[in-house]
Amino acid sequence: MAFTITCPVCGIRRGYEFRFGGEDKGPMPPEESLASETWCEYVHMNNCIAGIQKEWWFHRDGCGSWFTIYRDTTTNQQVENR
Amino acid sequence: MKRLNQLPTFRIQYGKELSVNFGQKRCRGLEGDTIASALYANDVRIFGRSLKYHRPRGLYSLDGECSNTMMAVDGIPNVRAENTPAVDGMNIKAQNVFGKTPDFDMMRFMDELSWAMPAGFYYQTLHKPSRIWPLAIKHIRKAAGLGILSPDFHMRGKFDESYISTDVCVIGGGPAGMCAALSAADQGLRVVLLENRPWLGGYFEYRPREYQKGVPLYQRARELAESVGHTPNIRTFKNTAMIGSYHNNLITAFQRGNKSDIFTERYLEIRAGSVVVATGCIERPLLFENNERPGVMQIGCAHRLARNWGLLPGKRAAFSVGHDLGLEAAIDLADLGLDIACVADIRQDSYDSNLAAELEKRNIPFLPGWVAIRAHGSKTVNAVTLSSINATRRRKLSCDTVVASAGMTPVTGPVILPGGKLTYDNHTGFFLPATIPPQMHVAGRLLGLDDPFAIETSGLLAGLKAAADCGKPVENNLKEMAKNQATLPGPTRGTKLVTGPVKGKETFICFDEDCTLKNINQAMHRGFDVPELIKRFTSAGTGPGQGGIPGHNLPMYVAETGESPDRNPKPTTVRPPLVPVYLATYAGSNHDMSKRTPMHDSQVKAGGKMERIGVWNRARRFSSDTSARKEIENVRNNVGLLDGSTLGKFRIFGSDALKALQRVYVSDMSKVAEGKVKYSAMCNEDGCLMDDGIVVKIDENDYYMTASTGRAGQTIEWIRYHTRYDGWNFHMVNLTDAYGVINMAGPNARKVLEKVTDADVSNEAFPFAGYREFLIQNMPVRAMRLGFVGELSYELHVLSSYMQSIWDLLEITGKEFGIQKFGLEAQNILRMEKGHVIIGSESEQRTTIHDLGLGFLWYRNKPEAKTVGAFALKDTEHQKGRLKLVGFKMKESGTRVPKDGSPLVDSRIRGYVCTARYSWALKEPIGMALVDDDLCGEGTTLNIYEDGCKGKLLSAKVVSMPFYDPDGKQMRC
Amino acid sequence: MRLKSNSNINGRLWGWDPPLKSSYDAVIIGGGLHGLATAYFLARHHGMSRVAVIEKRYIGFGGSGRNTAIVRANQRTQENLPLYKEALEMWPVLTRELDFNLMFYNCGNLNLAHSEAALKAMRLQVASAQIYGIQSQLVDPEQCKTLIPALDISDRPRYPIYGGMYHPPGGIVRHDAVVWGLAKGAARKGIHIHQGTEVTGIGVKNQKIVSVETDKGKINTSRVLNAAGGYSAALSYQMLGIRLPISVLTIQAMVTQPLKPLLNHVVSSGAYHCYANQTLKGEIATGAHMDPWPNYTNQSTARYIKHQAEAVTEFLPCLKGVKFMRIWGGLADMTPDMAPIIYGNDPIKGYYIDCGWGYFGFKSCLVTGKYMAKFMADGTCPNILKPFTLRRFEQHRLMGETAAVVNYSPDN
Amino acid sequence: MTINLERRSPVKLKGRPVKTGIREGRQIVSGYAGAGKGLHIVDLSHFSRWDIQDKRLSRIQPYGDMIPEKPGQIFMDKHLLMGRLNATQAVAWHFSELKPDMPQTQAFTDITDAAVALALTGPAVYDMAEKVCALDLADPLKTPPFLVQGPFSHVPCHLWVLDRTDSGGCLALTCSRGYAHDMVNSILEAGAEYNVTPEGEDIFRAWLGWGG
Repeated sequence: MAFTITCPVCGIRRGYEFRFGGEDKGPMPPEESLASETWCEYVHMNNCIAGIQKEWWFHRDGCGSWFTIYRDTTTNQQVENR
Repeated sequence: MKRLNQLPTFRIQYGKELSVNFGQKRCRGLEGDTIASALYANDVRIFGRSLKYHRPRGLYSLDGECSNTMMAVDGIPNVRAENTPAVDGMNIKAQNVFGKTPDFDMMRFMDELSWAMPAGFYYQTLHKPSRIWPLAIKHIRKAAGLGILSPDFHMRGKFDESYISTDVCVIGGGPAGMCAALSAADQGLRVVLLENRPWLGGYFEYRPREYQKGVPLYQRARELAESVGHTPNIRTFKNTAMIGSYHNNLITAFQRGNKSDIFTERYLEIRAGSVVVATGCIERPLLFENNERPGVMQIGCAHRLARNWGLLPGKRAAFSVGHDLGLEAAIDLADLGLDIACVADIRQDSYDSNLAAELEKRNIPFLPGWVAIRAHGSKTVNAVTLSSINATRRRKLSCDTVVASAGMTPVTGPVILPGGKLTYDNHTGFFLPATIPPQMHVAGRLLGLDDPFAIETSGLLAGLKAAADCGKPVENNLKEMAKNQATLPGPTRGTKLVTGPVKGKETFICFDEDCTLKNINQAMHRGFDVPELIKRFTSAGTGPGQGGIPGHNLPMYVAETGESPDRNPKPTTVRPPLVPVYLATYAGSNHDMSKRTPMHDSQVKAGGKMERIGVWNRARRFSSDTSARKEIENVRNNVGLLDGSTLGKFRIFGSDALKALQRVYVSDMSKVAEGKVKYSAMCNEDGCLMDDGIVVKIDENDYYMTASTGRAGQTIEWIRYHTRYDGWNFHMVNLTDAYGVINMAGPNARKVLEKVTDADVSNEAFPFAGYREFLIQNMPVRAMRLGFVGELSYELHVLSSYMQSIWDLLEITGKEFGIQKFGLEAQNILRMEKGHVIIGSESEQRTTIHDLGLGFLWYRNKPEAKTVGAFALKDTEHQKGRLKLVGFKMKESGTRVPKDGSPLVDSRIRGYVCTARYSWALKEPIGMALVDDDLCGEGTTLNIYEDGCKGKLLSAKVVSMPFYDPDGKQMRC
Repeated sequence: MRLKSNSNINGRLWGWDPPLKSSYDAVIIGGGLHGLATAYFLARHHGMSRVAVIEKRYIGFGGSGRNTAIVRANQRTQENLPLYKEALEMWPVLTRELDFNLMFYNCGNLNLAHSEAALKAMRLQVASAQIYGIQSQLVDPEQCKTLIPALDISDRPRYPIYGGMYHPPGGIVRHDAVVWGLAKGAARKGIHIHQGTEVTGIGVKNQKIVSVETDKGKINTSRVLNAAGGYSAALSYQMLGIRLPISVLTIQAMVTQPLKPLLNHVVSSGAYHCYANQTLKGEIATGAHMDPWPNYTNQSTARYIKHQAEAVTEFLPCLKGVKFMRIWGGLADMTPDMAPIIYGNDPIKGYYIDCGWGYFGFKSCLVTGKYMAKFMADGTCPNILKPFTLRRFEQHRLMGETAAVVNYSPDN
Repeated sequence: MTINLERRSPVKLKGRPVKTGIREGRQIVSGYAGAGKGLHIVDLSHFSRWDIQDKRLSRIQPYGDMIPEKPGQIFMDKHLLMGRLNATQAVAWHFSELKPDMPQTQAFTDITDAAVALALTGPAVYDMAEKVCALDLADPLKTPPFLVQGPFSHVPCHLWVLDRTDSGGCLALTCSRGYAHDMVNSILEAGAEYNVTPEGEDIFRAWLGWGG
């Protein structure tokens, strides 16, 4: 499959120019209130949605920005939004 | 055999002769011949032997759906003779033959044993008793496989690649494809047209049938090809097989080079705004007993043999067909001189009555409602038995050729691969695209069209649709064209018959895997009731031709037998590549991109043994002595020079630069002072060591930092990732390649430096851990005093363009002080003597900085920064049961150095040696190991198990680190 | 020619489609190798045959039918070694037990090292295997060449060969045969295999499993095994809200046209990220690379068939003269430390997890099925499976199965 | 002790230089003997380049020239190219013979030595590029000059599409300096069928109308 991503700076590019940066989980919760379990939920656990998810990508071979997109994991296609 | 007189459809050139060697036989051919046509002209009928039963196999389709004509050509196995041009002097061999020629194969008795090999027989036999299985494997391996590839085979030729962007990509250079290309190009778009054959024209190209008054189809094909050739915005790729199609209109293909091309084969990746699939049809094989005996061939094969290559397929032919093309071919071949015994047609009616009349005019018996049920002849066909479909009547006719074809089957791979779905269409009997991926259109014969005008119009229409995808305002043209199309004949009603009244024991549904109807029945009896599973169980459709032969018939047959829970025929999966492709072609240019430091050439010249370290090439050592003793001792005694240019170097600045540093480094980066270097580490969320390096404050909110060689490529990405929610104002510049790094280390280092700079580099003016900027001659240098190798050392960061010159200057200047180059191996031992860690060598993915004894770097009182890894560092600070890094020496003197990677054992594995070397400074072996934390106390015995030691363990004891100069006097002096 | 429907029910390998009962002692989600093996051993060793295997497609549709069937026992850590050792010993045993030839082809595996660092890593692996009584040895480049004459051991390749790790007991197994053999064995013992059946929900009461809902009806049960392969993490989160440290990636493999014997061993290379072996049919099977982002498609990509050709012809240059014939993809459920997650009864009693196998699901299926069955029958985790606990991630105790950082997340 | 501190380009082109000179310690080739009529490869690594980064780039006006507004745009004036990379970053490239002084504000970093810089000029530039680069540099909807950040022969590059005609054009590219050797090789290999030959910087200047 030929996966493409629309980079906010560079436009539509081949997926291989980018690095996947994980599901979007929001900023790291404050350390003081963290238990090991909640830390682990944030750091290691994934929703693994078979469907549309919001996620981070890095334009490694291009402009070097991190950004989020929505992607349908069942088709591996970027989609407009949820 | 004699060729026909010149025809306008010929692809051969009389007068231009060539010859190829077929085994011992020398075969004469003509320019334009394929290997198969050249051999056929020399009366070769058996091209090879089948996989399992060693049945003779011959020319069948000319389109490459089966492995019948796969031969070894000049040492390359599995070359399809039927579409490979003959080249003068080629050496050709038949495959899977045990004997001198494929006419006599010593394994032909296998055919008589087919009863012993029911579908899936491997699974159900050969394991009882269990000792026979290993023996069976040997025989299975020997019998399996077709071609022979020598382990030292060298593929000749040039293979490269091209990445093409276009607006419209048209797959198939037949009439529909050409029309689509022309209509899209007419809109001013960039068009790419792909055609597998060496010429355009497809289904029209060889046929003399009238297109318009006075214009035969082949002439029309040439007219269209000429228009295409004259259209500058159409790039036509002939000899180009489309092999893959993917989401977002990525099409892959490969082109076979002509004599004038610089490439043998070229891999193509085409990204198009819109795709038109006009791949047409291949023929659906007719299934009957011995339906693959040499002499049995499809309509197009027989017809094109005569029309393109001037070869009549035989002397006397019987036809058993299910499509008007068969009738047309019979008429034309009869006119060209072939004796036609009869034409049986599956169809009772719905054939073209004009064609039937033409047959009658030529006294050719026409038998509607009849079908072939058996070909006779042990090596090649000598007769055929025909039967009425209802099995009430039979006839046996002698003939040397059976032209057999059940109908047509569309080539839909390009639509299915990117996610198109097929459904069975009752009118055409085809699996037709029900859903087509976005920006993809289909045209021509694959829709079931046969009328020339309808085909061309469908192409024009698809071209306009593609133009619309590319944003062209073509609504009106589209409407008009659709109106035109509606006035023309639609899809032809297709035949559905898979097989006449046959038993099926010798009826081959898949040639490549020698799979018969009987085998399919056996699989269904075992409970494999969907085509996809039957395919797996019987191997049908998994051979070199993939689904080409059984792809249509298998699901039809399964649905017909009623064994399947689902009565709707379901096509089996199609997978890329749609045409088999050399690995050489896929590999293409295979550019190897790696990085060289500014010192590369001179390091190589000096005898540097270069190694690939990540993306870089680096010198491991400068002599054949793997211990690098001289280099090491010279650093300890005099002074050495190391090329450290691969070190990552970055500028980070802006009002929030410090915040970013606080986030990613574990230390308190607010303590970075001007004129000083600060060493720190980066961890991941698990507190594990990811990188270490130094940070220097150049100015307010302006820092210079280093990263290890392996991490430099990801440093900016990492820092931006961990600040991505913050919106902080800071900027980074990757200066890794801008500066070369010279590590000048050894007791004489200062003496050398003093001579090349006017700056005060005394220990007082430039102490350990200091950072200075000064000039060497006129050149600015960033200098740091670091202690990685444990001696007085200066790390000089110089502009890359100057590096070679400055290095040369240091070498010339340092000559009197014994200066010499050193490489990575020497550095590895020198740093180990100091107990310094190399990431990946002394650490694993799960090793925290606590485990490495680097916990002191962590500053815990900056929670506002959310230091990456801080939580885990807190959690693991006193955690038990972790692997910790320790230093060790051998218990008894004289013990040799244990090998890197050797485990430490008692009743179980307790850790392993990370690095161990003989220390020339300490005159004994030393090492670093990761061990269970209960073993890390000084003096603890470590038992080292070496690969192949047969239980004889080496004994070591834990000692404190650093091994060399524990007080650090050498590097601070 | 027409076959009569249901003409030969006794000849069928795994019986007829059984009716879905309203209650089973255990429900296994996923008709792949791990699910079928667990079902088989539940019946064989623990007398539990009131067990349903629920499969959305057909058995072996997922990773079970899409792997390249390499088996070996030379893992890196002592937590893994005993498990894989036993796994390797089970192929001939099960062939006999199931009376179905799993076609274990004991050709041995050669793993190439292309750097000093790789040799060091192999030394640990080889010695660890030897300590656990598993045959494994280091070999030099010339010995590599003797084992695989097609190897290029010159300085030409971008990553020259420094040596290798030879593991004679390994080999390949016919993966479809294992699926069908286990299904046959399980069905003969009364296990119900429900193909074309989709799990739509899992019922929980008081932190205990009570039922499984399917599109064909509801099943009351107190035990559920999540052995859904690539879909296990999605299923766990969607149906029970339990998230797993898994990323689902598509792994691809491909085969060439069949050749007469050329490779007599499985050969693999870490630096090129590539393995190659010759199947009993004569095809050269190769693969290993994956697109480094999660997705649930089984589609292959243009990039990786090309990559694979580039990689494999670097160390086996003669393969330039053979043609790729077929490429396919399957899902791999990858964990951050490349070791599986085997867990149960926490936080929901009766909920068992067997997933996260990544590359290793095929070679481990029989032995995991055996111990997983014991786990489900007894309710307590057998020692051999304990290291694979889900809790290791919050305890900062990743397993050391891969020394290197797994490269599909930004955390490398 | 002193020696002549020569500055070296990362690029070594095979060919006989006919017009050479020394500029800031560097040997500069203005022309090569036997440079054909076909495609030319030119070493531009010695021309000075600055990285410019600031939260509000618009306030930075080196030499009064406006930095182009949108990523991918190029400002082109006599002996100066400025390309916009993203919201906060731009590159300036000077082709004047004497190196200008870089403004001493924090926004500027001299990155001349960080990259190898090459120009490809003449016929078939974009046909050659197609063989190593999957980006659509010949997109008729984009009018040169424009700047693309993306992979060229697998290496992340800044691709300066400066000119494009029916018969060819002028493409300049920069990538990490360490890749110089392999990048040049890859271009020479891909360009062989278009008779690529080394040329001096004059041809690049001529192409952009900057004179010799």
